[in-house]
Amino acid sequence: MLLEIEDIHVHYGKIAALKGVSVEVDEGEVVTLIGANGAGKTTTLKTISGLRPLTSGSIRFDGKDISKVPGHRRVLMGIGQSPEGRGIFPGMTVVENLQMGAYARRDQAAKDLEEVYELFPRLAERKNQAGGTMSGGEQQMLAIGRALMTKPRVLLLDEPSMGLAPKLIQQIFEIITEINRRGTTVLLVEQNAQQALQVAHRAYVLETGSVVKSAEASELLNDPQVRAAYLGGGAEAAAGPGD
Amino acid sequence: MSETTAVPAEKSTGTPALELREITMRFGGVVAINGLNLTINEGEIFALIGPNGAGKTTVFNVVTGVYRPTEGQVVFAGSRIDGKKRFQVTKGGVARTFQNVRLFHNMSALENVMVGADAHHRTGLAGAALGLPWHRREERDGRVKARELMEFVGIAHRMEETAKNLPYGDQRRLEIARALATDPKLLLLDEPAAGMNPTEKEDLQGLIRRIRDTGRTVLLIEHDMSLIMGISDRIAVLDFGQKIAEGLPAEIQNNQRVIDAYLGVPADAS
Amino acid sequence: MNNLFSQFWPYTIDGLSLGAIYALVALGYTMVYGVLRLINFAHSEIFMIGTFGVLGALHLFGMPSNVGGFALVGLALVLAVVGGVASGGSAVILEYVAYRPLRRKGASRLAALISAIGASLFLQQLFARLVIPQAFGLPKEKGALPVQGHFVHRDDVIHIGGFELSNDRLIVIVGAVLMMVLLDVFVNRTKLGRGIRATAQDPETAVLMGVNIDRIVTATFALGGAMAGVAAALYMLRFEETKFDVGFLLGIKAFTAAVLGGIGNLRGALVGGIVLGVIEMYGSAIFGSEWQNVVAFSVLVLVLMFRPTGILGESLQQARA
Amino acid sequence: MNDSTNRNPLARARDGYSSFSDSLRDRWGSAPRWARWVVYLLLIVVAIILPADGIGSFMSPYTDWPTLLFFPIGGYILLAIGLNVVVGQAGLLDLGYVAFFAIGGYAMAIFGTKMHLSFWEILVVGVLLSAASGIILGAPTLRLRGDYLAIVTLGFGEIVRIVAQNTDYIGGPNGIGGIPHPPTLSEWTIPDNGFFDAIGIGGVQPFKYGALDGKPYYYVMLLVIVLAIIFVKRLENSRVGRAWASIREDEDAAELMGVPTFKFKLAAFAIGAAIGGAGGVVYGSQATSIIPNNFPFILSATILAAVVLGGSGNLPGVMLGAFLVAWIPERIRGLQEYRVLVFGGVLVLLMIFRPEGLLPSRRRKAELAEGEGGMGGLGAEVGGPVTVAAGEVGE
Amino acid sequence: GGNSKGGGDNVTIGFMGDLTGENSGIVIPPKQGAQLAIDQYNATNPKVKITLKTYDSQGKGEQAVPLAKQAITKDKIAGLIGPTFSGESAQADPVLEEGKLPNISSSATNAALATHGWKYWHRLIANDNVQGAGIGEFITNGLKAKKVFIVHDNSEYGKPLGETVKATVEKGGAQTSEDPIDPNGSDFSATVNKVKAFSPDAIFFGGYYAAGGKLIKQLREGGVKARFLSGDGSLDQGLAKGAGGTNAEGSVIGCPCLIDPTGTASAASKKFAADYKAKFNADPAIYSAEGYDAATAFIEAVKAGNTTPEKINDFLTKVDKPGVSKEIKFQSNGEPTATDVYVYEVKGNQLPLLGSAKNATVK
Ligand SMILES: Nc1ncnc2c1ncn2[C@@H]1O[C@H](COP(=O)(O)OP(=O)(O)OP(=O)(O)O)[C@@H](O)[C@H]1O
Ligand SMILES: Nc1ncnc2c1ncn2[C@@H]1O[C@H](COP(=O)(O)OP(=O)(O)OP(=O)(O)O)[C@@H](O)[C@H]1O
Ligand SMILES: CC(C)C[C@H](N)C(=O)O
Ligand SMILES: [Mg+2]
Ligand SMILES: [Mg+2]
Repeated sequence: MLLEIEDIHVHYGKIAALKGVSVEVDEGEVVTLIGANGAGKTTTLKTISGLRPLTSGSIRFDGKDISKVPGHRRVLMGIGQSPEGRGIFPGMTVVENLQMGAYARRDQAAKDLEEVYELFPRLAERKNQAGGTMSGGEQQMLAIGRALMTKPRVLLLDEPSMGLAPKLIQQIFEIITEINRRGTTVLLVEQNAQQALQVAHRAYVLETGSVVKSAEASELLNDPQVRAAYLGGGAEAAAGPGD
Repeated sequence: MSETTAVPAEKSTGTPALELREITMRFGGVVAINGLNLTINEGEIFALIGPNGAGKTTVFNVVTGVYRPTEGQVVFAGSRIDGKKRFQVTKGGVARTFQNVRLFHNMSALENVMVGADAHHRTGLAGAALGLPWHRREERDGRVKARELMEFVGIAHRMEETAKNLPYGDQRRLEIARALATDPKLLLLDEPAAGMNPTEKEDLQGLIRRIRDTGRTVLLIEHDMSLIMGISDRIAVLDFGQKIAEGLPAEIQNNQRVIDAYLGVPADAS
Repeated sequence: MNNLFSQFWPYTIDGLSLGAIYALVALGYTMVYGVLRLINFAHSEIFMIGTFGVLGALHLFGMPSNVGGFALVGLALVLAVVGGVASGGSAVILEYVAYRPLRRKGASRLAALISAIGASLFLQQLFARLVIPQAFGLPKEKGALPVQGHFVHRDDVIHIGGFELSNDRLIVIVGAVLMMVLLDVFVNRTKLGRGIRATAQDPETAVLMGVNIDRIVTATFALGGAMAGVAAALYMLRFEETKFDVGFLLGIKAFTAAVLGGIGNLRGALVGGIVLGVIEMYGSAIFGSEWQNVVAFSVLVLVLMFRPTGILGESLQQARA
Repeated sequence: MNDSTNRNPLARARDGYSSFSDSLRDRWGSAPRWARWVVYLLLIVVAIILPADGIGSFMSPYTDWPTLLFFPIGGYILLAIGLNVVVGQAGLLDLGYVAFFAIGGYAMAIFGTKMHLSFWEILVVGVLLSAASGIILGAPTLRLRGDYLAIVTLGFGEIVRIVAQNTDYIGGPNGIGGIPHPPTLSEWTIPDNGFFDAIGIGGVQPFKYGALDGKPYYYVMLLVIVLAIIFVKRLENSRVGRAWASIREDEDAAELMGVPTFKFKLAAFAIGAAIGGAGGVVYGSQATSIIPNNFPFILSATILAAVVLGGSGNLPGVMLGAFLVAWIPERIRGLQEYRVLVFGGVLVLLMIFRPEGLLPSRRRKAELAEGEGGMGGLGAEVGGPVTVAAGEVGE
Repeated sequence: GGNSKGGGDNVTIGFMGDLTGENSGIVIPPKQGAQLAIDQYNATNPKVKITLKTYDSQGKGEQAVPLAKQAITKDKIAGLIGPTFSGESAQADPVLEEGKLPNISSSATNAALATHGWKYWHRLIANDNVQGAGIGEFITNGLKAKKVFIVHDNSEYGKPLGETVKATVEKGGAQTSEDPIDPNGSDFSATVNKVKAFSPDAIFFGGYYAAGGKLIKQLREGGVKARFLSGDGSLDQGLAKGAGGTNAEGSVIGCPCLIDPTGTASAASKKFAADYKAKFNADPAIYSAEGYDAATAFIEAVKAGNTTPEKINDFLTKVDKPGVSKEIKFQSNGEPTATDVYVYEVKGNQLPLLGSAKNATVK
């Protein structure tokens, strides 16, 4: 297992956000976490990347216990993240934001920069615009592009499709498949469960801080309970006007 | 200018609530909105869609007085509101939510809504300091109204919680309740469904309808096509700050320009 | 007014050299503010420690006398290093003791501000009551007295009509501008500099980029402190005297300069410092020295009324969208 | 608080204190109205017998206790209440608050010595004048955000002091002497017998004002403090208080929700200034002479420290903070020249120990724990020496 | 309250002044003078012993006022020497007056202090009107200066003194200009430039030596060669030290006091100088003798059997005894009777006496 999360508990002050979550991600997989608002998906990702301390439990990466390793060192070890809320450096230009992605790398990142520009031409157009003045979706592209620049072994994506236009959403999921094909492991958090399950190998369902279900993605896609709760009862029906 | 013409939908009364006339908004070299004309009628749910960076949020910012348009006029309920102070715009009957939730994080949910309700209260310092009856009545009314609204948006059980501790979806609802508390005639919702799962989106859809049914006009930005197609009376599509299409949902769905610029595939294909 | 016209160059040069010192001290405020959003009130004591470091070194190795010419440049370089190390080092310790625990707890900036004020009082008194008496062999009641050391031989190096520039002022001005340029290049061109800016704008995301925040904060304090230390060396070159509270007024002025230029903006610190120094001098010439500080603060208010984020605006971190 | 078992005793003690103050607050919040009134009354009775010698001998072995109670303790408390409106409630950082205190003091001195108004008249005039100066300072500068405002207020404080120093009409550096005491209201003496003597206030003439007996002044200060508390408390629980809170949280959003932010910020400034001015008037009448150097920047800083130390935004906390900040340096006078040194160190330690203040408001506590726009994110990383204590770290 | 209200066999006399601040150099000597007098008295094994209690106001009014209250209400002392500076006196004296505590300042010279009709206030030195006039006359007569630049530190002491000197030299026909400085500042170059523009023959500084030294240094470095003069606040070696090198050389300092380390003035003065040197291992300095004399006034009162503040104050109205520095005798407004002003010159580390301001000259 590349990433093993074992029975972690995490608190915000007195509030327990995670009450014993265990998740495993194998090298080369795309794993997705789905769940309602406030289920603890973001918290799980933040805990993996070292932004939240554990109350108990452990996180192992590549066989090593990293529960106490500071966040920046985890990045060096190969854990990259595109955070919820995008986390754009508002006063840095688009290029500088992207370069920050390569902060922890020793090798040349010029080629990757070109690739990101290819994926998101808008970013190339706006190279020198301050990150903070980009539109919501543009920022989302920037955040994903920047995460790609870290060249991680496992990439944590927190709702990458949020705020993106439909056309781009399709593209994002294509990109995820593509980078996975090239060897990057992905842990994906999505509200857009339908599409997430389509690109993922396996999935976990979180509810109020606990894992309530885990299975092959395709299995969940057809699980009636999951469909009802997370894929929208009338996922197809809702396309037309009226209920 | 767009070549499409506005088709009044059957649900609207036909009287314009909000009119944007030749609005242009420039930021240095970036032209975020370019000569935009838009008319939203009273009582309709009007959706504004378009690719990322098309200028949708900027429209909201211009309407609510966050930005003063470089050119053009904003007319609301018959009078110009561009150049007015932001709080005056709100008092005048325009309220909004934000693309990135902006609650008063550390106040309780109820207090957040009460701040909205205060928009129409008059008590000044003296009234509050002396505890005049007028003031006490307003306080009571505000509280009652806030409670009702929280029930209305479906988060009555969260009343006393600190706003930032609410799950994201509830925060969005709370933002809506807060905006409703200012008693708007026109409600602007900026991607209210972002971060919600499909089930929650369906609930939201119902909520937006109920808001419209209380006699308010709703202007909505969303990227979720099933939601948009499900509830909008009319839709306008922006691209590069210009209106590339306007019309009924069914027309928009099949508009080739919209598909090329925005949808990628026809909306009902997903 | 007459004074200003008849003594225009002296006033201008004095303003520049005063402003240069303001600017260097302002850099420390601006850097720490940019990263931590903290008005580091104890920065004035970091400066003070620099002056005593310089003075202590002079005492330790024997106070030279009448150093002029190139020897003075050399001495200035050595003292700048001494001051830089003393101040930079103590700034790092200060961060470790007074701010880091607060950071760990996610304290508010207000709490940190009070900690800074406490640290400022503490350091002042520590020097007045213990360090100065010990290091300079004074009775402990006398630690509040100024300590002097006279070593500079001043003469005019440039002399064109009314324009006279003395060697010490020249070193101060050139030294300050040089340091500023170095720091600017460092912050904008190096990786550590980029890390500083990223941390300033969004520390949490910076962690996700692999930035070691503790190291960045340490570096920020070290750099800002070192600048104050260089300022302290230049200050000693000019005034040859210091006491436990030298930093107080100077610190307030330097912070004013930082704000005037646009806090968080390194170039703003330079501009703000120079503008403030020159305006203070002109103001004194016109209204009398008793109005010097009133002029300084009034100019600040005026500038901010028209440019609410200072002359050059913010930069290390910008208003979030 | 999580997992307190593997924490050191100090941290546990802190948690204990924290949950104790929480439960106290809960009980207070749910207490019936009459119970609260009983507590209020008790508090006032305690305040009245506070200057008693018996208490003083413990509280203040080095200086005259009633005088100390009047100023700095009473004075700081009043000033902290005023500054709390600006900093704690509206979230505006004011580093020049002493200016309003000075304006009040000078109002007392000028109107008392040159126009011969009586203390009570001047109290009104002084309060109005300071409120007006708050508006004059605020109107052009409240557009500024955050620390730009802080430095401008600091500058304002210095400007006021230096102008006083340079203006001969008000005595320049000599200030103004011979400020009249308030007129004696009554020669009435608290009977010097059993009961009153036992509680230590026998023989006091509470309505006769002289330079030496601090008690009558203390009662005036007490009265002003109580009035200020009532005033401020009512505002806090009203639309005004909510508006301030919303401005503090997100000014843009507040304005977009219909809050006239400028007006409310100005009001906060004016009210803070008025309270500071009242403090100045009372102080001036007792000091009999004031000079510009009575109003240094460090006093602003000290009051700010009081507010934050006690728990910015929470009135009882703020008052506790002011009390400590005024009292500790006097209580440790025995340490002689080391007392400021110790005081500085204590400030740092207290902030490290309880960054949210001793009695934080619940709202503020959350905010501080979150470290909004503050240093929170800078400690957000796991690892480092105090890992576990980072349980409260926000994002 | 329980303390003995004097009257026992111990009386406490206070000394209040700047004992640890940056100008403490001119306050420690009078304190030592007072200490010497009291120790000598106690050594005679009198019936009523006297204790000297010090109050460190750091020269600041806001610290002096509460200390004064404390001295009256808590420590219940019988008399106070001090406060030493004019500013703190202006603030603390009204309290002493209301508290009916007799006080003798050995050094506060501000003229206005005598104008309040205070009954308990006294001082043992001539005021700044006398001092300023003396120095002013010396500038126009002794130095024959035609252009005089006045600098002062904007303090309660420095400003009026500077202004008196200014008025006096103007009366003497000199042209003047003026610029105050902030004594806490470090850069006086604006003032230096103003002086240069004016190019005076003499510069008078009203203020304390800590700032005075810095000022001289910057004036000399700015190329100003005019003679520097100052008042009692600068009469300390700290002035020359602060000025550095020989910058202060030849400066003239006035003082309404006679410093007489060699004991040439009188036998009493000689004995005092010897005793002082023996006790403190230093020559008497500024106001040592006045401190000694102020203590002597209280000692005389106690000797005459007065131990309460009231009675001691009554005694002070009548006291008339030759002291070390001058006759110990007060006018009804509390001012001393003697009014001599002396000038001293800075010579290396020393401050030799030039003579009386009226007739002294410099080379
Ligand atoms: N800063 C915070 N302070 C207190 N509680 C928080 C904080 N952030 C999150 N929580 C709480 O922790 C729980 C888990 O939140 P989390 O953000 O991980 O959920 P999520 O699954 O990512 O939800 P969403 O889909 O809305 O992003 C929620 O109950 C939330 O209210
Ligand atoms: N203050 C600003 N300065 C410079 N450019 C800006 C500013 N605000 C917006 N823009 C630019 O204007 C364009 C329109 O932005 P806007 O936020 O309105 O887009 P949007 O349609 O809401 O997009 P999204 O769906 O991604 O939220 C974008 O390209 C953005 O980068
Ligand atoms: C000690 C003295 C120099 C004091 C000075 N004469 C003053 O009045 O303040
Ligand atoms: Mg989330
Ligand atoms: Mg948008």
